[in-house]
Amino acid sequence: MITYLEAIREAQHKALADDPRVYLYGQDIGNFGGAFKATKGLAKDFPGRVLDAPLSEDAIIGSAIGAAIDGMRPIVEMQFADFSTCGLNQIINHAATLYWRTNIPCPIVVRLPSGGTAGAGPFHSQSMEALYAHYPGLIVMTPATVEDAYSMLLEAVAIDDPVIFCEHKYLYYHLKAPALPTEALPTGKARVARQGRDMTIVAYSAMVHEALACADELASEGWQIEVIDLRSVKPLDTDTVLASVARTGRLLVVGEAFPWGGVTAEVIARVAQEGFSLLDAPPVRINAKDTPVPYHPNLWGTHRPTARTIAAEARKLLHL
Amino acid sequence: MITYLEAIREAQHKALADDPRVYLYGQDIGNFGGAFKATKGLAKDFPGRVLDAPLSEDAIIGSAIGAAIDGMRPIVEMQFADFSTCGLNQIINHAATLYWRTNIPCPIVVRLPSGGTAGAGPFHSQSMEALYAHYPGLIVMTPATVEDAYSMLLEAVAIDDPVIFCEHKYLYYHLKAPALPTEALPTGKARVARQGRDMTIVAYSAMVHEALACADELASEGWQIEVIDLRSVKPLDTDTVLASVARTGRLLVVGEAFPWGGVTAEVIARVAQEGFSLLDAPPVRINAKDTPVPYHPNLWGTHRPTARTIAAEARKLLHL
Amino acid sequence: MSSPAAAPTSRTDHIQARYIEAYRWMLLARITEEKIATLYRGGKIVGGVFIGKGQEALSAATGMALRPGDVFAPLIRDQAGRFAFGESLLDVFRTYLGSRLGPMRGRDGNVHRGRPREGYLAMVSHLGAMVPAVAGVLLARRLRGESGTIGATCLGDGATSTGAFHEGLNLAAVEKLPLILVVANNQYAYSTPTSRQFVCADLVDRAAGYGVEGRSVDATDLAACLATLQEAADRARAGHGPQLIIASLLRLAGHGEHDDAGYVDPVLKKAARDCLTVAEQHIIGEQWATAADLKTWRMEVTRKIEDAIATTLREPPPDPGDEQWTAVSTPRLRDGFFEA
Amino acid sequence: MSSPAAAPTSRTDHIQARYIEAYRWMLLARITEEKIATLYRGGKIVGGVFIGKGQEALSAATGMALRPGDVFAPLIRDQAGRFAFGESLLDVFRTYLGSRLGPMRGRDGNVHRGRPREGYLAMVSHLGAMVPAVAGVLLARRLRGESGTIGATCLGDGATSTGAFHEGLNLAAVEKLPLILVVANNQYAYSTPTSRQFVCADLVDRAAGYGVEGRSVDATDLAACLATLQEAADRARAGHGPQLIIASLLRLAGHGEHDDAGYVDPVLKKAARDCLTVAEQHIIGEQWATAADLKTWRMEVTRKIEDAIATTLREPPPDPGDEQWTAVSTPRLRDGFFEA
Ligand SMILES: Cc1ncc(C[n+]2csc(CCOP(=O)(O)OP(=O)(O)O)c2C)c(N)n1
Ligand SMILES: Cc1ncc(C[n+]2csc(CCOP(=O)(O)OP(=O)(O)O)c2C)c(N)n1
Ligand SMILES: [Mg+2]
Ligand SMILES: [Mg+2]
Repeated sequence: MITYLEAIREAQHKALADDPRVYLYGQDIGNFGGAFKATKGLAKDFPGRVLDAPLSEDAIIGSAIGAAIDGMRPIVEMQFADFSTCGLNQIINHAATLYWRTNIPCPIVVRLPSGGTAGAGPFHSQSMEALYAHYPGLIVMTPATVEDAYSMLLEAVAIDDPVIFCEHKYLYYHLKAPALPTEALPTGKARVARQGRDMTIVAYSAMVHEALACADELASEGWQIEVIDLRSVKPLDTDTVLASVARTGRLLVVGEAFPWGGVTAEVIARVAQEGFSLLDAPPVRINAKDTPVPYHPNLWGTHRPTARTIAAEARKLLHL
Repeated sequence: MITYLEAIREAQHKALADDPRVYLYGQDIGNFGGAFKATKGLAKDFPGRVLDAPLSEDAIIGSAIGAAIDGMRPIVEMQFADFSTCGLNQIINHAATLYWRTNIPCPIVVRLPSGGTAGAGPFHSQSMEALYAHYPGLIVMTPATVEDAYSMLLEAVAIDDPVIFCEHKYLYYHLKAPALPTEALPTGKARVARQGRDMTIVAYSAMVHEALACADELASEGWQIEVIDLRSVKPLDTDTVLASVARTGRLLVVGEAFPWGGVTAEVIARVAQEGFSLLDAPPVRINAKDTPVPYHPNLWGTHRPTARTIAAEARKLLHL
Repeated sequence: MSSPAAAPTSRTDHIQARYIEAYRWMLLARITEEKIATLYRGGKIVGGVFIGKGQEALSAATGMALRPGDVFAPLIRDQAGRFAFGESLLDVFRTYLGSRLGPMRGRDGNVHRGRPREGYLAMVSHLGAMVPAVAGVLLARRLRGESGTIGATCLGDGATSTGAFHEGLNLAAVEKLPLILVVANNQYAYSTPTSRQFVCADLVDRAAGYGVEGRSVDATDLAACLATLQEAADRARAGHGPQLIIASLLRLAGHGEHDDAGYVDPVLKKAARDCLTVAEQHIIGEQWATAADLKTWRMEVTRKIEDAIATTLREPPPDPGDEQWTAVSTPRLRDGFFEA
Repeated sequence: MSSPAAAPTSRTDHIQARYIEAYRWMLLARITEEKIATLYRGGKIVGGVFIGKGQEALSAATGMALRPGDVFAPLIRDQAGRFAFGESLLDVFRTYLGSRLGPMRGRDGNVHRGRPREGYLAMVSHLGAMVPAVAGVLLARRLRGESGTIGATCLGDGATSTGAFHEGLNLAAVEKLPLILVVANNQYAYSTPTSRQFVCADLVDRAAGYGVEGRSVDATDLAACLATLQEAADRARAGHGPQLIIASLLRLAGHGEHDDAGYVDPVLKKAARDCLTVAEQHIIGEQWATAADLKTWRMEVTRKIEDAIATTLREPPPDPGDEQWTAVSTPRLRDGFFEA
């Protein structure tokens, strides 16, 4: 069995092995193998290509942009997604604008260990996909499965545009698959994670698993819930969502990020505008609460959406 | 006649005069009076309370937070909204979380000269309201009128929470009013800027004026368009929007920011969820295009929504 | 704030009293953190535990250089300084154990605690961020015409690489604020050795570049720490502007309790001194106390800690049901998210 | 890239040839920017105009210290260096006038231009941001085992206060990259005097804090600039790591052409030297050329500039209709926003 985290390491191993333009840069990612061990062993296998960076997020990203301009394919690790705020200027104003301004693409990958885990608190739990997806020029990936963690990271390296790779810390060890995939859906295509005809739940990253658990629970009550895994939130595969809503007539969108704006609002805005007539009931969204992510597990468990809270909303929606 | 820009200066003058806790901090805001002259004369009128800052957005905001903790009411000017990315970490991770974490509020005001003007290009034109509104703990104001520029800035200073004050550079000199207001709607309440019964256009900041111009144009074709000025995007006055949609059955939402996520998505998501049955047609949104803001006026004029492009969409929607 | 000591009768007495006081803060911190580590290993603490083992002398000296009314923004390895500045044992355990009665009410945890209204700022994780914040408090006082108070904040060698450190220290220098910036060069930032962090001959060489006063100190030598920090505090209070202190030591623990610090250079490890042991030897050598006294102090401290833990463990955890789920302090400005 | 000069027969000849070459880049820049300012006043340029008047010697010397294959990230006052590094007049005017045939195709304007694939990076406005970017290019070359090339970027006194400057220079120092960081201390950041920007005795004192080599130069003295920049380039190329150059001058224009610079201290103004005048006096004094020669050069340059302007003014502006409205280079990854 291979975990989500191991898949990320394996993808980086393969990228380093296959492409001499790839190098890894980030805090403690060298011999130490990274705060989460996502680069374990890579410094040894690829001497001189896995570099420990100073505690300088802005310079880390900025240097990766320069290297990309000079033909490299850097993969940058932020120790936690939350710290990317210190490198955000380079991401949104430099990397994201480069191709549009100069016609030169900026193939960097920024790995963001994202999302909440028990006890991690306000500064080690954030989901930043909405921030980055808002900005023109960035690709924002949010893999929910071991297979996607692997294949999408490889694709991220191959893509000429800057990719924000939101990997979910909660899935690192929890999620396991029998083997690495040999083929994959391309980025930009959502996946029907479970088929159903009574309602569509759209989710991404860790929330896909809450949605699937909710669907299980509702199945025992006789409901067939379709679950869509967006896989990437920019580009966002509106067509697959619309096709599902066309089948089910009901839409629930779940995200772990803060409620104002973000992925859930974007999905609902698209479906409301493009698929209004497909909806038999108001679209519903569930997000985290509108506070920083709490430290204590009691609070954290309530702050984020869970299978239970999703199911409660889903039942209401099914009865509308 | 008083301009939008003068109203901002007058509000700061009044805040300094009325409250000894207020001081101003930012680049070139002292004797020079600021890049846009929003603090002209204030250093002279309030010696020692209008301070030129070094070229350090992170430290500017960070120091304002410290001062606010110690009982002051700093008003910070970012030279352009775009440069607030360099102080964003302090805004979203420190100012925004302080009250929730420690029970101590953080009464800072960050003034963001926002939005596009001809020839300003990708780094002096951004609208950043969506970025900040996403984060719990911030109030995000987007005044569209001279009166609101004045009264909302005064309210921003009075509010105990951190306020992101998005003032629009395009309105600075263009917009004039006969006098400063003596009373005002409180922040959190949207304003019906024009009454109508055929369609609701929701807008904020400079786009209110494009929406009003569009409404004029459509009036000559016999349509009565209602225009809602959100005034603040967080909190967002869903009730006023819903009440309007209840009257008109049709919703068009206009924003100057990038299309993915943001205010227009948030408004549509709320109306779709809470007011689904009020809609007689799909809600429609119009945003800037999904590229950086272009430099050349030819491109810029097409990149942002205008009365003309809004009217084109509105006509389609009216005929649905 | 330093606990009140009897008025010293002579300079030597004063030095002795300060040393002993500092030692007791160090001891309290060391045992507190040992207990926290034990609780962590026992699964009683969710989230990370980061301790200041080896850094207590520097930290205690920092806390003791401050007076009531001063400002302190400690960092992750500053338990001793937090105590010296006045933090209660209950605040510590209530935060680590997530009691709803603690200052952070379970909303934030471990080292992210403070009482900002009492001049004790609550750090955010983003390293360097507290530097301009303390400067801002001091600026506020200058603007109000208040003088006499100073501020201190702490950083590691790694954090000197942040833009926030640079901007914050420079701003404080421009405003000539009474800020003490204590850099604990403990040789590693997590696993990263200083050679990957900076290549200046000595971090204290940075002082000149900001136009601030800089001094170096051996952080394993409590007497040196006390003298250096006191001098820095006096200079700051006297209007000489920011004081940059570069203190050297080796971190004697993992980055956090999850980390076995296997990457630490054995040569450094071998040469390392533990400031607490050094202080004990000094106290005994100077005959300021006997080995038996030290044992008694340790027992006293341990009992107090155990009491605080016992109290805290009986306290209720936060209840999501009566939590106010809002980050905005102004009720009328809370955004109306419909219930999910 | 420096224009090829005839092989010098002696060291003096070489110095003379370099000086004259630099002067001609300076002259080209000065007159180009005068024309741009005129176009601006005539309403032909939308957006800001920021010129390098007084800074041409430093900038030309920077551009000339670089060779083909090197990297250059100029800033707002670097027209002379841009020319010396190889920028064409057409690129300049096409950008300022928004021709669709220019390197920025009307998408970005004025000083925000470059040809990144040719080692000529296109600055973003956020000051300091180009420092780590140039470092990254140099790191890339190191990783590929390429040596011999160096990089340079420029900043003002104000930009030294950014976190990006600090992080970028420190990173370059840690990696010992061949980066030349030219700081033009022109006494003001927009209206802000250096006294509100830093309080170190001399900005060159920062070098020690990063462990890099630092040198100061009078930016109004072309010979000194050429020597200093050449030496820095040689040191960087020889593997001595980053070179911090602090150059002093007074900005002889407003921050931008909209700014009358009324805030500039009259004492500074009075003492200020114009590097172009100084260079002309030097050339005539050394009898390297006559006043008549200088006049001829000026006429030649002016004609070239006028030709470039005339050409550009005939070129089409960008057409929103055939603009590709996407910031993503990979067609299949363009997000499907329905047409508005
Ligand atoms: C801006 C930022 N980036 C990354 C981190 C993650 N992080 C937490 S502690 C740490 C190492 C800090 O090292 P140092 O400053 O030397 O302090 P020490 O732990 O040695 O006391 C890192 C990288 C952070 N907290 N903030
Ligand atoms: C991060 C950032 N903040 C603010 C600005 C706005 N700004 C543009 S130029 C300038 C002054 C720059 O001064 P200096 O670095 O001394 O360069 P000079 O203009 O004197 O050449 C400022 C504040 C900016 N470009 N970037
Ligand atoms: Mg350290
Ligand atoms: Mg300057």
